[in-house]
Amino acid sequence: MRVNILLFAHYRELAGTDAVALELPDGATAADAVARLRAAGATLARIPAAPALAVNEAYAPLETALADGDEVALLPPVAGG
Amino acid sequence: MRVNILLFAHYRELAGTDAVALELPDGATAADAVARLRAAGATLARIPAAPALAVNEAYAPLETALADGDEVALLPPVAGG
Amino acid sequence: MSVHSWLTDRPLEAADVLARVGGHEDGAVALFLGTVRRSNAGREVAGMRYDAYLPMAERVLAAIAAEALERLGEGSVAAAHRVGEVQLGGASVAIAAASPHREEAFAACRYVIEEIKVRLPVWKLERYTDGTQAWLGGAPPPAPEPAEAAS
Amino acid sequence: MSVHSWLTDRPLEAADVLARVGGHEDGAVALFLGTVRRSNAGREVAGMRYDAYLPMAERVLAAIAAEALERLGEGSVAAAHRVGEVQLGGASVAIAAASPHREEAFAACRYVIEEIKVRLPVWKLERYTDGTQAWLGGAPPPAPEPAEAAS
Repeated sequence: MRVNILLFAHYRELAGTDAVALELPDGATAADAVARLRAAGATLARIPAAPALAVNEAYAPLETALADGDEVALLPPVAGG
Repeated sequence: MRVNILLFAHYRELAGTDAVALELPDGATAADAVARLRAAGATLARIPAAPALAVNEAYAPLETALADGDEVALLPPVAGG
Repeated sequence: MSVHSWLTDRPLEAADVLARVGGHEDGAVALFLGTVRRSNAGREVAGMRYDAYLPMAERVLAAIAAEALERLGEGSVAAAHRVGEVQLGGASVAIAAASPHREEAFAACRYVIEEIKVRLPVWKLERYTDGTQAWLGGAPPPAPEPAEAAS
Repeated sequence: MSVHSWLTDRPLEAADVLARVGGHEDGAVALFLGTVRRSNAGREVAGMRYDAYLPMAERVLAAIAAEALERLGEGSVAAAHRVGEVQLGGASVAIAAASPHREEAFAACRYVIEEIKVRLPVWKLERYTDGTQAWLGGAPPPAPEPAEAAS
């Protein structure tokens, strides 16, 4: 399956991009997507292993099972207000 | 001595006026001024015997000794805001 | 640090107090508006008339605002209260506080409105849609503080 | 009862949220403005850039405002948050709540700003007068609620 990873703020700078498409095996979780992304480059490895994340625009735990077409956003600590 | 009594809101309606000048003996207190005023008419007697009051624009207790020229304001329960 | 307070017989807007607080050192602004509402104790309100013991009310409001600023420590406070006729929906009181920190800004606004309710020599004559009117019962009189008592 | 929330890349004013709350049944309006301040952790700030995960931020802000209104019971809530560049002194967030009672109006404003700080997917890039900039450390990630977790 194919999922779209969105990156924001500091993580976006580490990735050098705001989105990455990943091909993952069926049954993959959000944690698997994060691990795959962190393995893809030295600066990407500086993204935390367990970041806050959202799946399809809602906060979701790392163990969330992904489905084809899911949008997974890696969220640095939020700083609104 | 002569003091000026100011009346507000409900008390003003009871008095039918917003100010009354009173001649009081030396040594009179604010309580004496209130008693004198309440004795001056049937509707005036409906002013409480121990109203909140201000002497010269500051809250003051009933036992405050008055001086010639003092301004004594009889204050119904306040209702600002 | 600045403090402004006043009573006015003109319509009062949030912008009047907001314009008098806040600076580049502040990160938070809190505002409170009290407005005349339609129903009170089951009766339909058309408007309100505010009477004040004006020179004393100016002193007391200035004292309250200064106390709020003192508690705030840094920042600014502005407080304004209406006298005269206020229509339904109109503001009777407007309070703004600016501070580097939001908790303090909220607390300053709260302090000013709570103190106004118990100390400000202002009275309201509520006017009803049936043409009657009544002076509203208010807060019990404050116990005079020694510092405030006349000599 | 009404609730409004939005993110905007245009300058934000108190009047924008105040215009969306309050009615003749309300007697109290509370407002909170967060503004960009000059100094933070000893550094001199020139401005701030707010980035957002926009569609999610719109959902989360709407949820926060709806929760505030639910707690309010009656009245109205409006909440707006900036994205993009905000100059020194400019508002990054504006929240207004109207209620028949002042405690509830203050509490609703407090609820919205506190929840924004921990839940709203927005980040700020602080720009300093020396030309440098830094992403501000923010709140720890919220624990996902069961109702919010993706299936």
